[in-house]
Amino acid sequence: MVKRQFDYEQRVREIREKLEELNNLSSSMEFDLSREIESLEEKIENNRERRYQNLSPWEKVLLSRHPERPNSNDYISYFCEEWIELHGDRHFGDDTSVIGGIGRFNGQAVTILGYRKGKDTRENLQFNFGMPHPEGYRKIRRLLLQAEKFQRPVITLIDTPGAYPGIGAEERGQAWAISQVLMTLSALEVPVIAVVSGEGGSGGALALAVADRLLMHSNAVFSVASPEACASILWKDLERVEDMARAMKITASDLQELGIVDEIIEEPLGGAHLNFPEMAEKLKKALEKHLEELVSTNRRELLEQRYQKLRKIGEFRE
Amino acid sequence: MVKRQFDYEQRVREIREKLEELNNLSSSMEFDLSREIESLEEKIENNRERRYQNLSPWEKVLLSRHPERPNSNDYISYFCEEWIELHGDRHFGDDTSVIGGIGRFNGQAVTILGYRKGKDTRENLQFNFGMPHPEGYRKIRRLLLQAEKFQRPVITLIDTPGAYPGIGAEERGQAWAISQVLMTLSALEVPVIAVVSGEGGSGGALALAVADRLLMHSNAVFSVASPEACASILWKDLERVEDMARAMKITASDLQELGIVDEIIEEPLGGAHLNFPEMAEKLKKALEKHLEELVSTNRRELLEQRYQKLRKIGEFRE
Amino acid sequence: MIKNTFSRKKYFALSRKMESEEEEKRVALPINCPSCSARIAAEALHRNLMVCPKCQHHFSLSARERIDLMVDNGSFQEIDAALSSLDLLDFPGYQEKLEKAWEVSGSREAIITGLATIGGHKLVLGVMESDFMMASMGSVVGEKVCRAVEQAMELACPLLICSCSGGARMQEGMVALMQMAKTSAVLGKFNQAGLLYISLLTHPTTGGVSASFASLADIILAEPGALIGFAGPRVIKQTIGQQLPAKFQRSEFLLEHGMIDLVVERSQLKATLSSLLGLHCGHGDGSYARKRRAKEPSPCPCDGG
Amino acid sequence: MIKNTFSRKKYFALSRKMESEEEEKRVALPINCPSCSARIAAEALHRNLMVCPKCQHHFSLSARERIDLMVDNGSFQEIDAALSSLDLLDFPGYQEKLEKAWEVSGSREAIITGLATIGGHKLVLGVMESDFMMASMGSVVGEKVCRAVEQAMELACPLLICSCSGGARMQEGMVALMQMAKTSAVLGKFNQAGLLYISLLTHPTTGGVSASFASLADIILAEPGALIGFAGPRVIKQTIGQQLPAKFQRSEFLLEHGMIDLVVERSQLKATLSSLLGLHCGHGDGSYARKRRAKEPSPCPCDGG
Ligand SMILES: [Zn+2]
Ligand SMILES: [Zn+2]
Repeated sequence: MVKRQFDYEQRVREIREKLEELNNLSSSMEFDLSREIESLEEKIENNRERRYQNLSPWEKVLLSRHPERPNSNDYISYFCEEWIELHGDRHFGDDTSVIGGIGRFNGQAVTILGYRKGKDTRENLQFNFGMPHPEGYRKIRRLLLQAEKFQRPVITLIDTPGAYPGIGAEERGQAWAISQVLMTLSALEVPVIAVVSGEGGSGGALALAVADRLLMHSNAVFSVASPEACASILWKDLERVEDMARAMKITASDLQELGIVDEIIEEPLGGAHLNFPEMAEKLKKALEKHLEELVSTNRRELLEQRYQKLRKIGEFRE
Repeated sequence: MVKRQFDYEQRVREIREKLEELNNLSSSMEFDLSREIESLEEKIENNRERRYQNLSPWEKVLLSRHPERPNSNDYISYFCEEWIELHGDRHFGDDTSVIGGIGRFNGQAVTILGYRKGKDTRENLQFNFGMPHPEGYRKIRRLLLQAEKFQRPVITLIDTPGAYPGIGAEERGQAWAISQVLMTLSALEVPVIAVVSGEGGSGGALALAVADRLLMHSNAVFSVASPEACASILWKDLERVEDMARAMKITASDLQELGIVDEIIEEPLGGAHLNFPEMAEKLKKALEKHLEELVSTNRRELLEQRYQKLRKIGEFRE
Repeated sequence: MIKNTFSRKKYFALSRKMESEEEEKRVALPINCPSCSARIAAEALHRNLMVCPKCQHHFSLSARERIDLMVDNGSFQEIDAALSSLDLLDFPGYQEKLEKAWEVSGSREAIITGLATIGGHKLVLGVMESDFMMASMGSVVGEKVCRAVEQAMELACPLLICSCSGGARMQEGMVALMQMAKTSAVLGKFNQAGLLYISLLTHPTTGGVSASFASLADIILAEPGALIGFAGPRVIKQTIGQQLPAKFQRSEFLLEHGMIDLVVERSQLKATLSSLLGLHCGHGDGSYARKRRAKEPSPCPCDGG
Repeated sequence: MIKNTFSRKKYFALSRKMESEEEEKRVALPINCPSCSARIAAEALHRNLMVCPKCQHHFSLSARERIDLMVDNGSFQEIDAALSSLDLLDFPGYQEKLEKAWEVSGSREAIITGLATIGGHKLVLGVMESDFMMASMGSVVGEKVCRAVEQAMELACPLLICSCSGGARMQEGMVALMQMAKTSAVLGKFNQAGLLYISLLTHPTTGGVSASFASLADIILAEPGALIGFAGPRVIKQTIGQQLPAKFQRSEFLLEHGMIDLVVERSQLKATLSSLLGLHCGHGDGSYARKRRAKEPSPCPCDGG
């Protein structure tokens, strides 16, 4: 049976509860088990560390989709002393699965754009599970061009299952909207830093990943299509999704090796959601460092480097 | 009673039919009435000429809305040896009340954009009575930017009651779409010639009238709002629409005096629809002349002239 | 053109002292909220920035009231105050209407423009005056908007226009309509110059103003519940022969349909503007915009003042 | 990724002589139209450019067939023919699939690129090969598209790409997905250079190809009835749990929704392309484009050849 959710922490919690009960019982009966319990605690912690160092790609998929995983709203609130969300594509609608606006990051005005997942059913419905319609991509493009006009660096946050596959989305040109963002970002005349903070699903996620630097959380994934889709299309066997997740090379370390990801942001033990302040602070430091580098690069050089970075991707025989 | 359609020609036709009947009767009865009839014919023709030289503004409104009046399709077919219509706004839909494409005009590639009215009920429904939705204005803007990219001069044909006042049109940002066209045209880096060939109704018509040269058919009208709307809003009296049409200064000669129209294209006796080839040929000659002038103007000067022309419009006390 | 949407009583300037006993008495009369029918003491309404404390209905403000509400105290310097309309078409009754508007509104035209600071940030400001012929746009409104834009370009500072308008002024015919093109052209230059333009849409903004300078901004704000659109709701209802959806053409509806950036309550307006201006003026250390400016000198206008 | 939409028999090159008896025999067999079920003699179908004479169903063409159909006789010169895929992720089964595709399609990859003339107009051409792994985009497709764009920039001539694709090639993982960004970037440069790019969408064009180079053209044409979209219809049906509208995601539907310029029947394709190229090459006397070129010399590529 393939695991469909990441329940390791749940089981750790259960064991700890049992230990607690044991401890209570033993103290009421005047045994002293504290040394044994301490040693057990240590074992558990060691096991946890080993466990998280050896997560399988599929487990990372599950972790990246964890319902408690910090979302774009969380990071933006942590990063920005000042933040004004801006809305709308000026054509059709305001897509709530995309958040965009201007913030003050470390004293500097930046444009931040991100896909936005919810954390409970209500939020998930409100944000359409983080799956944009064309108007989301058009809001992105509008705010990118505005960032360029006002010479604001851009930070993007990527965490989406992908673009929404629906009738309206196709009617209103999902493919057209995504391609325009790709082209706009490839030549945008300000620094762009992209962060894959959770699930990077397919072309719909890629739209925000064309950047001078691509950072990635250590448990995040980024894939050409979901492992489920690939397993059922290529192997006609959804049960082999774990193998597929491995074969597709979708983890941060795989993608760093492939030259796609520039830096991995190490998550706290157990994942980003177990210690959000630590996670956010690490990411903030990394963003500061890259921003400083990019801001001091001259514009022509910046664009040429981004272009060459994109132009070189791919391997073939000639 | 205010006249609601231009029926003068109808009445001339009826008189001529009577004359014809008279002629037939008299010849069968062997009277010779040919001299009298000839003289009557002459009188009719003289009356027609006087009549058309003295059309009231409201009669011109009616003439400009004549169901047989040549539409953009007619002019484009007459002008272009080669023509490819292009469709769509790349966002939402293809608005059939706007025609746009690339044609070869006098050997030269040009972009032509026009509002499009139908000539019968079926066509009127098909083209939404020449009243664009936002997607029409967005198609216009797309094709304008394309004309600029490929350095093609632009010719526009204006004949519309105005932008469509409907729910969808407002939902999708009619005001936004029109304002974008105004701004784009004001700085478009190619020559632009606009022609008011029929009804120029309000801001929805204005979108195609921002140009280096504004030509206008002698019986066309161009107004801030329809005389009907103005009469009922300002005077609460729809019956005074004839006076309103006069007060509003909406005819080609009024607008030439106000410095808004650059050249009047004289229509054949009875209106453009009574002799389309003559009308089209006259317009073509005028377009050729202006195009030649504008094409040989250097680009900076062209833009500066257009800007100053717009910037100066208005009269006030300081 | 929208009719009757402007029908409101005149209240009083928010920061000016009452000058006569008569005015004091008028102020004292309670006011009925047109939205929830609550009777509100004038003082309470005043303290609440002319927003109904019960239902948050935003009462219309005169241009002067709005300026007082938004800008730093005493910072407003009017420009082009003398510009005034002519009856250029010899249009029946226009001269009389103008004279009445001068009297009723206390303004020379349907827009007031000038320089001011908001939260310390220098800017050029235009505020439309609903009491002046339903803030319709004729030659003077077009010209004053253009001059305000040019002034902002000269000072290299942001531009803020608060719109409300029934559309182009019919009594000036096509010359009024062409102000749409004229203001759009000058805003095209402003945009090219890389400067910030914020548009605030207030109740109601329709017709030629909505389809020209009011919607050509980098950032578009709207007051809650404002009617905003190209065609007026009555015309639409007549044309399509059916009821309009609830909240149709209101600020919140437009936000949902992607046309505006934010709906801002009046109590938050100054703070929001101040924050937006600050985020665009590059005072922060390490700002990319500032870095670039250091190399290509073009100092931030707020540095001096 | 779209499955099974590519299932078609191989027909024959439109302008090449049949080389063996076996091929002659195969050609002679009548073919069932998948749309109207009519039995059509292979010869008749061939004469009709692989379009069903009864219902106008456009049969898929191989890349070579399409090139023969569109370009001036004998004008095609292939470039980058040797570029060939690597199993860069060590992905189970990919090497075997590639080997099979080489055999089945007779091509080294899912796109053929080269120089040609159409109606005398020089251009760079890319045609995707549906028989090669459902014309999915991996490193080689991305690279060949980029090189074709660069070639067209070097020659300052127009670019035409005929797309059909199931999307990014899963077996190359993220490297395949990134080809969307790579091709979009190089087309950004092409657009900046002011050159003409025409995209022809054929059945089916979906996924990563539709959301990158295929929709970034100045002019977008489509063959009748072609399935075009980002998400595949099966995925959409699964997600929303309801039937899809008739003609959903077909060329005619997209035309109505404003996404493409024209639906062009195969019989009109060459004439339409030729006309579009002519209207963009500025050969006519008095052309504004030509006038400008005379001052800023950058001769029309067709002048020489
Ligand atoms: Zn109230
Ligand atoms: Zn058939």
